[in-house]
Amino acid sequence: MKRLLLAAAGLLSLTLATTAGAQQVTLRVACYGGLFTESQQKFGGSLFSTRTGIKIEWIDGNPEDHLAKLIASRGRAAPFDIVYLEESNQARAAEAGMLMKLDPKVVTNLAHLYPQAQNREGYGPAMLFWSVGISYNAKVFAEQGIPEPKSWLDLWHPKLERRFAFPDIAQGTATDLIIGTARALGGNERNTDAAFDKLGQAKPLYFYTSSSDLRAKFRAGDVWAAVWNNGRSWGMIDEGFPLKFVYPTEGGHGKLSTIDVVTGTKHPKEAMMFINQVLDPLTQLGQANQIPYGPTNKLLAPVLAAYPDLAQKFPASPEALEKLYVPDVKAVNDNYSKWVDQWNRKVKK
Amino acid sequence: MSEVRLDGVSRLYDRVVAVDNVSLTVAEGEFLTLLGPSGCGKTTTLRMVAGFITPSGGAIYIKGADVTRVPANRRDTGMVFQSYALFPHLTVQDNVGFGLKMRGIRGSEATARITEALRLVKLEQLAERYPRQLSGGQQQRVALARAVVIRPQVLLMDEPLGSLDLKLRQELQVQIRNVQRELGITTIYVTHDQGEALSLSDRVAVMRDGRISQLDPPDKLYSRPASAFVANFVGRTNLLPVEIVGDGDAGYHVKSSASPDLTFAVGTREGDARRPGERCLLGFRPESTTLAPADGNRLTARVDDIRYFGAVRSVALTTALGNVMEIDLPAGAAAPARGDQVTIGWRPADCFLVPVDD
Amino acid sequence: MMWTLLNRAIIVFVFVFLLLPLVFVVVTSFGDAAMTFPPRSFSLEWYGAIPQPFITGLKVSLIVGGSTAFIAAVVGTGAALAITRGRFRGLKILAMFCLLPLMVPSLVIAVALFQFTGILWDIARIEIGGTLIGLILGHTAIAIPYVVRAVIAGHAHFDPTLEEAALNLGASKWRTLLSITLPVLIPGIVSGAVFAFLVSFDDVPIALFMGGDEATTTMPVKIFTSIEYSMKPDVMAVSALVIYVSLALMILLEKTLGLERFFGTGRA
Amino acid sequence: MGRFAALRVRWGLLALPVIAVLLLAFGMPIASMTANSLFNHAGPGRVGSNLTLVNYINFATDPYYLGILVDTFALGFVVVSICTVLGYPVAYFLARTHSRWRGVLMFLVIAPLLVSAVIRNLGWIPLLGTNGFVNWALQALGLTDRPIALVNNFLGVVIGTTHALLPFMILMLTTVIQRINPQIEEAAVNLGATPWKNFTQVVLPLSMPGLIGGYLIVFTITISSYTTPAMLGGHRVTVMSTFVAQQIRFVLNYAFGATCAVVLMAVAIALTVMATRQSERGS
Repeated sequence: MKRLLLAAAGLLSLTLATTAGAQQVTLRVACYGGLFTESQQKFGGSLFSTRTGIKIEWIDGNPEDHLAKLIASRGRAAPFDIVYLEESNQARAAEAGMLMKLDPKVVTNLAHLYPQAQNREGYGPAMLFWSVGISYNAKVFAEQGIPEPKSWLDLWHPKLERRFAFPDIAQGTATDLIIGTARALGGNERNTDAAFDKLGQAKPLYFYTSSSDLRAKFRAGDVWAAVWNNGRSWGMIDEGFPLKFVYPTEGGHGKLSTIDVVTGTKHPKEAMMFINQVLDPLTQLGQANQIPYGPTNKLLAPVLAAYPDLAQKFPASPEALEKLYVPDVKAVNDNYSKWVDQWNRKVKK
Repeated sequence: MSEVRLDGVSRLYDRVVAVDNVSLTVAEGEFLTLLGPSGCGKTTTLRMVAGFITPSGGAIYIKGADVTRVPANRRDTGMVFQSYALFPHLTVQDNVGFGLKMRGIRGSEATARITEALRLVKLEQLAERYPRQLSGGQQQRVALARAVVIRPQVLLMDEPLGSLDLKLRQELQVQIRNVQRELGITTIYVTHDQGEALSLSDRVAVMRDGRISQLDPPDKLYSRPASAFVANFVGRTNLLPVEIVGDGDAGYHVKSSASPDLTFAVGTREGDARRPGERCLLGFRPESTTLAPADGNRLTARVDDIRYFGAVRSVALTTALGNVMEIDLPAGAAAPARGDQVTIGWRPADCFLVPVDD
Repeated sequence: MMWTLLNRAIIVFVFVFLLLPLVFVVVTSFGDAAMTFPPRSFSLEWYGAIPQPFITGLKVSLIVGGSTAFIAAVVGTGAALAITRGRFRGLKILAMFCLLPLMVPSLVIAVALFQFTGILWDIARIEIGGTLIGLILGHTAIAIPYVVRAVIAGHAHFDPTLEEAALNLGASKWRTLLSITLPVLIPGIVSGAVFAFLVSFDDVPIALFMGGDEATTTMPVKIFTSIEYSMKPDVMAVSALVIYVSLALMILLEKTLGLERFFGTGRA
Repeated sequence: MGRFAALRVRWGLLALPVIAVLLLAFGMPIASMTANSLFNHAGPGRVGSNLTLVNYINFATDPYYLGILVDTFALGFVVVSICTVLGYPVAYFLARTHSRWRGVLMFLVIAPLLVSAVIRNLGWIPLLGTNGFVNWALQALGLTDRPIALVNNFLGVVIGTTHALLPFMILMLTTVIQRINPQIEEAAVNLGATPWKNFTQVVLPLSMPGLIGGYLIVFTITISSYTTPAMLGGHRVTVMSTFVAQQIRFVLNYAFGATCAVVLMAVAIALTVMATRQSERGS
């Protein structure tokens, strides 16, 4: 009885201490913005603040801009404490020394993540899985008599001229388009010359950077097909829009969104506590339900198995992930500036 | 044939009448002045002739042709503006040549005509200058040359001397008159300066509230004004309220409305016949008045003030009737002193009657 | 006649052209989807559902815009007076320097400034990146040319005898400067300040790089970053709100002071 | 300049605050960026330590980069020309009208500036789309029988930029035209000038100094605009600013990005100096 009381008192004082100490702590979190930030706050941030008393401030922007800021600041005074990135920018940020390795004792959820989500070097893990494929307006395709796309190369169908959208090179998805096209033509990440020749012959309506804008163009009927991601496509399908999201026979692409602690933060421990929250099954499920990106916490596998309608919208298991082609991030980063140059000269016109 | 004819021309601005049913005719080669205070409609009338304003009613004819709806650039009028309105980006000769260029006249003919026009205003040597390098008087002469070089059917001048000083104004008046005579060009001139109107014009139209009050040659306008307004606007006038007593061959006999014992003779019968008992105003000019007259009309008065003007002394008086008056005495004549009681007089032929109603 | 008709057609076209996107914003703010025009149904719900971050962003924009307009007006007026009245070496270079930020893409300024904040930190341990001060400083740099231009233009018709009269009546030179010179220049200064505010209120690149947390995220940045993930009519509603407020402000200015002087195009 | 000598103030001192602010917020940052352009690229986000002109040589010898510069200037000229043609009649109308709606119309002209460029462009995207309002209106009016590609290309950038800068042009021109004495125009008409001749021979030459000013401001803003080309060009149109952004934000090649920024800046400044000289000589 005495021991129990002591433990309770200790727990109370610990809670009070963290709460009192946390009054001054505010974590600045660089996130993607819009609905994604909203759901991260709703299912992660607010829970975290209630539990710890630490305030969260969201700084919205593209991962590319976050990376640019990180690199420009070079660790003098970190522009934010936590950053949401994509796998490829994460590698570049890590290479530049802008990210901290995580402490598995603080980020206890790391132990429950799929191996594909773990970072081999100990940086931030993938907090969700997503995929890239082809989205198309099934109704218009049927009306126009355009065959359902089976390959990346089916976007070159003459009837689709000026009726489909490609991601801009500023979008991470563009690298998937390049690699997918290369693979369909027998190449790969390190052999993309034929892909660029082929891409140069394509006649897209435009190159998108904003998913919202692309959505609107699907709705308006300006765009009939696009290389897009699963989450946003299913968002439209769930609204009843006659969209279909398919993986080409060459394989859809598996993608990772990462979360990291920024070098130079004044609150590394609190930042890791926050990451732990983001990796929490509850937060991940809430997120997956809001925008259908796949949770990386394997504890959720039985839950997802019970909801096949939800699970079909994203790579929900290692098996599902294994069916997807995951491009070699190192090759992507090594070739990125060359690809941008070729894109500028050949594709963009 | 008349050069310019206005037939019942009116112009309204937001339901306010600026020009009210004006009719007038300008003869070929005539110099006609529209005279009046600001806001009387004279400039509006001129601008309607130029075509910058479309009349709300009535018609305008130039050389017998109805030009009421003809755009300004096809009216063949030459206009001189108060602000000179020279093209600041063109030299003097290019300013003068502008109208010729618009008419497709180029080459040697244009050069000859420009030279001729500049000679007319004595500015040949300044042909290469820009307007900003000229004095105000020179600029206005360029404007005059620019207006006449196209040999317009009518020359229109809108207070052209308004922004010049007195001496320059007088010099330019002479020059304008000379140019106008030399070219025999029909001219409508707008001014609020009665001296300018009288000295330049063949006829003067005095305007008031959008209407023509009187249209007469300058001497007649001055000696026989048709209304108290004209009498006061054109020169200085002393006015006495009177009543017609009788009507004789030589003119009317009138008595003072304030003091019926005082009677005056008016040696003119112009205008409408006036019946006995009719009230009107007796007018006479300060310069037609003398002190201590032997005969004619007389009136006693007290001297209030005397001002010296070089050629004349102007004496301000209060008459026995209570009116305040002004008379001019030759500077050489013996002058009364302030407070003196004097008798003033004027000849019946030097006075006139105007209606009281305005 | 053809000419007049063509003129009128162009005038009507220009006004329609200028106002079309505004009408779009206002109409869709009552609509059912952000990017559909005309909307299929109308409601007021989005006005009630403007998310807090947009409102916070609007506040930040107003603070930054107001401070930028004030600082730019003060230092810009000084520069304009130096340029128009000064007689010193390097006058032309100063005039050029004051207009230079206009010629550099604001994105370039944004990146240069952001990189420079690092150098500033290395040298002096001063942190301006991610602070309101840094943001206002950046906006002031791109707003100064507008103020300098407007004040110089307003100064062109300045009558020096006004100042001579004031000195003659016994005013000190500073008194004259404050009670004669500046009031006469006010229309130019105010129109410059209005432009400075608009420049700040409109800017994305500098606010994107110099901003950091919530307290330094302006409304345009908030919108720019949020549309990637969601585009609901609430974006339109908050934009429409800005239109209404500026409309009300302009009407107020027109009723009290007359609008024309603010554009520096008032008749003499 | 001695006109204001009565007030014995050292005017030059009033420039000190502006110099301080501009040096800190603009001059020194740009200078350090210019310095970056003179070093080699040493990997993402790294500027090397070898002093070199290789970035400039790369830019000057590659037709692709020079082509971007040419396209940028083409955009500037097209936008400036359209702004002039569309803005002039409106400015003339606003400068000469006595309508009591003038204040309101003036407000309508600047109203677009009150809406953030992001929102304005968002507004344009669906309006100009293949199935958008404008294409619908054009087809309803029988002006075209198939949708025109109005956005996601050069034309879209021209439309958006023209929309953004037309208010500037109109304000500038209105100010200039207002300073022309209306009687000068009347004199021209009176001397037989048709409206066209009046415009070409009198009004236009007299508004030249202001027109050059308006040209410069619209041109320089156009060639340095970023948001509109990025949003309305469908990422198909590359101009200097979007290219610089790409180099700095995505490729993280600070040295080459800085080089392109310096080139753009230098050409813009050179043009401004030339135009200013020209207009000073003209007046």
